[in-house]
Amino acid sequence: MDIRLDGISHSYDGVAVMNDITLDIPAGRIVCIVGPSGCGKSTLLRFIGGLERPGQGRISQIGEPPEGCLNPLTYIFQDFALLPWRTVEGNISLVLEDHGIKGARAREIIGDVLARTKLTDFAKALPKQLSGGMKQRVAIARALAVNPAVMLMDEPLSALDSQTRELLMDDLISLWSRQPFTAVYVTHNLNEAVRLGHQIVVLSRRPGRIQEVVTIDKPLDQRQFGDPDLDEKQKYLWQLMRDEARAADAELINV
Amino acid sequence: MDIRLDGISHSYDGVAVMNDITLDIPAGRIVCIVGPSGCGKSTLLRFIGGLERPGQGRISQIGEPPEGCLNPLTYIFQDFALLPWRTVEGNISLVLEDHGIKGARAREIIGDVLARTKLTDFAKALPKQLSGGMKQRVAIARALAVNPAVMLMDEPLSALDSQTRELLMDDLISLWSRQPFTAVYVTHNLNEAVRLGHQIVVLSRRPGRIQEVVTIDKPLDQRQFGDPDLDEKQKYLWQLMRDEARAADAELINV
Amino acid sequence: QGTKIKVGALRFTSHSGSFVAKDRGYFADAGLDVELEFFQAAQPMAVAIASGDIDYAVTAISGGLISLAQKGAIKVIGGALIEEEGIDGQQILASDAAYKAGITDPSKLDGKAYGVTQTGSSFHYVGDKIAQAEGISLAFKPLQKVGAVVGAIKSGQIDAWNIVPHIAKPLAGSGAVHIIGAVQDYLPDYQTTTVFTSADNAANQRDKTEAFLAGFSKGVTDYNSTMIDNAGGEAGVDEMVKLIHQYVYNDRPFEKAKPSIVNGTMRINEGAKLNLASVEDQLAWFKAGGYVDSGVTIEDLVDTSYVEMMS
Amino acid sequence: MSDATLSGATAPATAAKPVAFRGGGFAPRPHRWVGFVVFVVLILIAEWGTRAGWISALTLPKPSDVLATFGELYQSGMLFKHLGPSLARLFVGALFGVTVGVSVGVLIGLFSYVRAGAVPLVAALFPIPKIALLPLFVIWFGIGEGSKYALIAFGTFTPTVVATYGAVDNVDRTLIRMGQSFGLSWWSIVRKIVLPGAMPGILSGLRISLAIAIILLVAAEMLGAEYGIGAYILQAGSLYDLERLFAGVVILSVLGVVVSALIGLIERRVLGWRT
Amino acid sequence: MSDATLSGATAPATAAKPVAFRGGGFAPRPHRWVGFVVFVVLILIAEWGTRAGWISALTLPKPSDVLATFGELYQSGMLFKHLGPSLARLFVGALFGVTVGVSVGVLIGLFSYVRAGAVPLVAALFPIPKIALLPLFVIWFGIGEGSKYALIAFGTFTPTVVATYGAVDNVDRTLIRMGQSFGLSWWSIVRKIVLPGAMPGILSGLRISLAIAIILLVAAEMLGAEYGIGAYILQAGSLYDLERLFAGVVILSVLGVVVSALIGLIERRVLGWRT
Ligand SMILES: Nc1ncnc2c1ncn2[C@@H]1O[C@H](COP(=O)(O)OP(=O)(O)OP(=O)(O)O)[C@@H](O)[C@H]1O
Ligand SMILES: Nc1ncnc2c1ncn2[C@@H]1O[C@H](COP(=O)(O)OP(=O)(O)OP(=O)(O)O)[C@@H](O)[C@H]1O
Ligand SMILES: [Mg+2]
Ligand SMILES: [Mg+2]
Repeated sequence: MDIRLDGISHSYDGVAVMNDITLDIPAGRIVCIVGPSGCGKSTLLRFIGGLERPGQGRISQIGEPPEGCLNPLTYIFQDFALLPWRTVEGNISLVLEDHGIKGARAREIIGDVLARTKLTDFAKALPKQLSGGMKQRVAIARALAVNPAVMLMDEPLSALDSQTRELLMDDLISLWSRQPFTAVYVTHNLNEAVRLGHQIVVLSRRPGRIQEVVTIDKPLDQRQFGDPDLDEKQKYLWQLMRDEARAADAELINV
Repeated sequence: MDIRLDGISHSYDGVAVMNDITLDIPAGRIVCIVGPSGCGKSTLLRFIGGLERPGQGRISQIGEPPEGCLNPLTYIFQDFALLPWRTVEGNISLVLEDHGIKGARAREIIGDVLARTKLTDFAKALPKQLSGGMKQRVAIARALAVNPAVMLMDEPLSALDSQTRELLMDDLISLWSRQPFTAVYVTHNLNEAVRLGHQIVVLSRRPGRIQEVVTIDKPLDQRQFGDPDLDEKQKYLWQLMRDEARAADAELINV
Repeated sequence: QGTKIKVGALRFTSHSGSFVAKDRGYFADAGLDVELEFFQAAQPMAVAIASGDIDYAVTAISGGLISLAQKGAIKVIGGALIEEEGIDGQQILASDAAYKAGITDPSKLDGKAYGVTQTGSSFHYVGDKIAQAEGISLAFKPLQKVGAVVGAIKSGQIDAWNIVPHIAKPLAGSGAVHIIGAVQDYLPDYQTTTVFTSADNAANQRDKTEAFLAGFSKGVTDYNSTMIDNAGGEAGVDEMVKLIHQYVYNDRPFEKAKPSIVNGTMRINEGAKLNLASVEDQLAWFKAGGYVDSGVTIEDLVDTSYVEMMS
Repeated sequence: MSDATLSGATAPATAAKPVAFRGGGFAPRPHRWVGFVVFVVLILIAEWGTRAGWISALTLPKPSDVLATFGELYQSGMLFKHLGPSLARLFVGALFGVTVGVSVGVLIGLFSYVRAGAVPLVAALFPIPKIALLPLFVIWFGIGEGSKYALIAFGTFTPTVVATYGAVDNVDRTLIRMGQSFGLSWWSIVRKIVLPGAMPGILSGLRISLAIAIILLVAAEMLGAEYGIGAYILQAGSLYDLERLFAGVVILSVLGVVVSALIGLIERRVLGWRT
Repeated sequence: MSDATLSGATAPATAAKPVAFRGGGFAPRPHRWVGFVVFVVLILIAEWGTRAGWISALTLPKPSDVLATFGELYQSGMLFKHLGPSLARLFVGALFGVTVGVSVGVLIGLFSYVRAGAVPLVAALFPIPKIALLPLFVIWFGIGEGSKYALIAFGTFTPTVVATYGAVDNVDRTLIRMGQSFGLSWWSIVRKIVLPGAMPGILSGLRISLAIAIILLVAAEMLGAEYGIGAYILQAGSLYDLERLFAGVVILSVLGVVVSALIGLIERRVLGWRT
C-alpha cells in the first residue's frame, strides 16, 4: 500500500504551518522527514494518519493493505504512549481487543511480537519498571501486533539517551531486514535519517515546504556506524539545514 | 585550579553505585564522563560539586580559583534549571545578588555574558518564550557570570533535539577556544564526548568503576563534524560500552 | 387498629401532654395509633408539619410558624403551656457578672445584651415586651441555639435571658447565673406554646384532629392534676415523673432526672384551651417588627373551631 | 511532477482512496453562551412552575419575587448594611487564617520535625465540623466579632496548610539544587526559589480556602450577629421567608463566583510566567 | 598511580583543600514518633491545666473526663447506636453524591456543551452553605433519612464534580490520540483510557469530598435525628456538656483520619502503576 500526499497546505489560527506538500510514500521503504523545529513535521504525520484534516490538499492510500492488517496506518510516538496501568502484555492486547481478537489468538500474536522485539521476559512488567528504551520496544511490539501497512513514527528515538538510541536503531534495522515495512519517520536527528531512510525529505522553516528530497541507495543492513558515505550525506544535509535550524531555535515563542 | 578524586565509593541504601574512583581533572581541560544508565555519573558530579558527600574517599581542589571567581564549582544542568518567573537577566542576576553584586556592576557582567552567548536581544524574555537551545544558552551565560574555576555539566545537551545540540556544541567549542575553561562533562552521547573531551572517562555498569580513560589530543577547534579520527575513537568507545549499555537498558526498575 | 398519625415532640416536660396520652392509651381510646417523632429544635418541627412529615405538634409561636401559616401550610388549633400566677413559669436570668454589677432587677437592664435564639423568635418577643414594660432598650443577640445562649450567659457575654424553669433553676443553682424576675410579671397569661397541625388536617380531617385533641386533653388533665394540683400525692408525682422520664432526661438515672422534671412543671391548658388575646398580641408584635408579612391575619394563623377560647 | 501525481490519482490502476479521518474530540471547546442559557432556562422554568402552581410556594419562591426582594434590599440600603460586616468578617478571618496557614505550611514544607509534629495534628483538625464547636467558640472568643473571625480563620487555616505544604513539596528540586550549587544562602533559596515556586499551589489552595470561608460565613454569623448576609439568611430561614432566603443564598453564590474570578485575575497577573 | 595521587595530596606544593559541602536539606524525612509525642504532650498539658485550674472548666474539659465519657459511651452500647446511623448516612449520602458527581464530572470532561452548561452551575452551587438550606431540605426531602442523605449527597456532589472533570482534563492527550490511531472506538477510549487515567484525580477528589461529608454529618443531623454522632454533638453542645462535645468531636476526627487512611489504602492498591 502506497500513500500519496497531494498539495497539502495548512494553517492554525491564520498562521501558515505548511505549504503545498506533495509526496509519494512507496510501499516497503522508509521515508524520513527532517526539518527545523516547528516546521510542521508532526502535523504532517497527523494528517497522514487521519488524526487531523489538512486545510487544503488530499491524502490517499493507493492499493489495499496487506492480508491480516488490523490497522493500516499505525503510529509510534516519541513518548511511547503506553498505558501505565497495563502490563506490557496488556498494552498490546489493548489494540487487539477492539478488533475482537482475544484468548488464544491474542496470546499467539502477543507472544510473536514480544519475541521479535526480545521482550518475552518482560510480558508481565508494568511500564514504570522499564527503561525508556524498553518502553519504546513495547510500543514497537504493539505496532507490529496490528500488522500495519504503514508505520508512522514521530521522533521515536528522541526521548532516549544516545546509547539506547544506537541500540534501537540496530533493532529497527534488523526488524526491517527480516520483513521490510513501509514507514514515515520524522526526526531531528540527521544521523538517524541517514541510517534508516531510503528517502530523506528536507523541509524548510515554517511554513514548511519541501526543500529537497535526498535518496540513499545503500541497503539498510549495510549501513554502518561511521560509514563515510553516510557521513557525507549527513554533512550535506546539515549544511542544507544549519542556518534554518539556528533561526528556528532563536525564535521567541508567543505563549 | 585542579580537582582530584581519591578512591570515591558510595552506596545508596546498601546498593553500591560506585566503586573506588580515582581521577584528576586538570585545569583548562574538558573531562568527559561516559557510561551506561545508572552507573553513577550524576552522583559523581554531585560529589565533585559538594552537593552530596561520598560514602568513602576524598575530593579536593588543588590551587586557588582564579581572580574574581564567585563560585568555583558551577553546574550546568540537563533541564536548564532556570527560574521560570525571572527573565533571562533576572536569572543571571540571581546568582550575582547573593555575592553582593548589584546595580551597574551586575549590569556590566550580565551584558558581557549575554553578548558572549549571543543572547543580548533576549535579556527581557521569560524562559517560557525560549526554545530549549536558548534556555541552555541562558544557563551557560549564568554559569559564565560567576566566572567559575570548573564547570560541572550533567548531560547539558541531552534535553535538546539533535540539530540544536549541534549548534550548541559549536557554541561551547567557540567559547572554550576564546577562553579555555575547566569542565567535567557527563554525557551518554559518544559523539559529544569525542567532539568536546580532552579526556574521556569510561565507567562500567553499576557499581561504576573506571573502565578506561581515552585521551584525544586533537585541538577542539580542529575537530569537525564527520572527522574520521573522531569517528574512529567513537567507534572504539561504542564497542567498549555496547554490551553494558544493552544490559543496563534491559534492567527492570524496582520502584 | 386506629388511624396512624405522627406527633412531633421535643424532649421537654412541656410536651408531657402527648407523652401521658400516648403512654396511658388515651390516644388509642380516641382511635389513633400515635407515633412520636422527636426533634432537637422547635423550628424544624413547624417545617415538618408543613411538609407533611408529621401531623400534630406543640411549639411556641415564632415568625416561621406565622410565615408557614400565611403560606397556607399550617394552623394553630389549640393552646398548651401557659403562664399562670402562682406557678413557676419562665424565669428572667442575669449573668453572674451582670448581677454582681448591680443588675438585680429587669428594670436595670437598659442597654444590656439580651440573648435570643433568633430575631423574631419567642425569646425576642418576651424580651421586647419586658423592655417595653420597663421603658428600657435591650440589645438583642441572636445565638441560634439554646446551648449557645447558655454558654454566652454563663460566661457573661450576654447579660440577660429568659427561659423555662427546668433550665433556669439548675443554672441558677450552680451560681453561674441569677434569677432576677419572672416572665409572668410582664406577660400574665402568656400563651407560651400552642398546638398546631397542617392546614389540610385542620380543614379536611376534622375527625382525626378532634380525636387527637381529645386524647391530648386527657393527657393534659392527668398531668395538671398530678403535678400541679397534687391530686395523687407524692406517689402520684413519682409515677408521673417515671412516665415522663421515659421520654425526658432518659439518659440520666431517675434520681437525677426527677428534680429537673419536677422543676419544669408548668400549667398546660385544660382542654387545650387557647388564650386568643395573647396570640393576637404576639401576632401584632411580629407584624410590627416586620418579621412577618403585614397582611397576615389571625384567621390565617388560628382555627378557632376546635377548642374553647379563653377570655 | 505534480502533473504526474495528479494523473496517477485520477487514473487508478490500483484504487486510490482518501485516508479516513479518525481524530478529533476529547478537546473541550468553550461555548460561553450555553452557561448563560442554562441559567435563564432554569429560572424561567421556576418562574413558570411557581406561577402555574405546579411548584408549591413551600418548595420554591417565585424568582421574580426573589428579584423584588433583592431590589428592596438594595433600595432600603440594607444590602450594604448586611454586606459590609460580612465582607469585613470574611476579610479579617480569611486574612488571619490564610496568613497563619501559609506560614505553618511553609514551615512544614521546610522542616522535617515541624512536618512530623504538625501534619497529624492538621489531619485530625480537618474533619472537625466548625458548627460543632460554636458553643466553645463563644466561650473562647466571645460573641462579638472575635468569634466570627476565629471561626472563619480556623476554617480557612487547615485547607491552606495542606495546600501550602503540598506546594512547597512540589517545588522543583533541581531549582533548589541549582540555588545551592551557586552558593545561595538558605534564606535566599527560600525567598527566591521556594516561595515563588510554591505560589501556584498556594493560590489554588486559596481558591478552596476562600470558598470555605464564604460557606462558613453563615455558621459564623450564628453567633450573635445582627447584620451580615449569614445572619440575614438564618433569620429568613427561621421565619421561613423563602424569598429572602434565596436572595441571601444568591448573594453568597455571587460572592463566591466573584472571589474565584478575583483569584483568577491574580493568578494571571502573578503567575504569567507559567506556560 | 594512586600512590602518586596520595603523595601529591600529602605534599602540597599547591594547597589541596577538600571541596566544601553545600547540599542537603529541603528533603523532608519522616519522623513518625514526633506526631505521636505532640498529641500526648498537648493532652498532658490540657490535663494538667484543667486539674491545676489555670484552664477553667468552661474553656476545656479534662481529657481524662473525655476519655471516661467515651468509655461510658462504649460500655452503654450507645457508641454504636450513634455510630451506626451516622455511618449509614455517610455511606448512602456520599455514595449517591460521589456517583452522581463522578458521572456529571466525566460528562463535563467529555462533552463541550455539557461543560459549558454545567460548569457555571456547579461554580454557583459551590459557595452555597448547606446549613442555609436546611429548612428547604426538610420540605423537599422530609425529616426522615431522605433529607440527611440529600444534604450529604449535595455537599459531596460539587467537589466531586470539580475534581472529576479536572482529572479527565488532565488525562494525557497522547494516550487518547494513541487510542484513536489504533482505531479504538469512542467507548473503548473512554472506558480503557480516559476513566483509568482519571482515577488518581478522582480518588484525591474523593479524599476532600469525604472529609466534607463528615463535616456535613453534624448539619445533616440537625434535621430531626435522634441518634447519630452529629446529633450527639449537637445535644452535648446545647446542654453545654463539654466532655460529651469533645468525645463526639474526637470520634468525628478519628473517623476522618480513618477514611483518609482507607483512601490511601485504595490508592496504593488501585494506583500501584503510578511512578
Ligand atoms: N493544535 C495546534 N494548534 C495551533 N497551533 C499548532 C497546533 N499544532 C501545532 N501547531 C503549530 O504548528 C507549527 C508546527 O507544529 P509541529 O508540531 O507540526 O512542528 P514540528 O515540526 O513537529 O516541530 P518539532 O520539531 O518541534 O516537533 C508550530 O508552530 C506549532 O506551534
Ligand atoms: N538520592 C538517591 N537515593 C537513592 N538512590 C539513588 C539516589 N540518586 C541516585 N540513586 C541511584 O544511584 C544509581 C546511580 O544514579 P545516577 O543518577 O548517578 O546515574 P547516572 O549515571 O547519572 O544515570 P543516567 O545516565 O540515567 O543519568 C542509580 O541506580 C540511582 O537509582
Ligand atoms: Mg514534532
Ligand atoms: Mg544522570
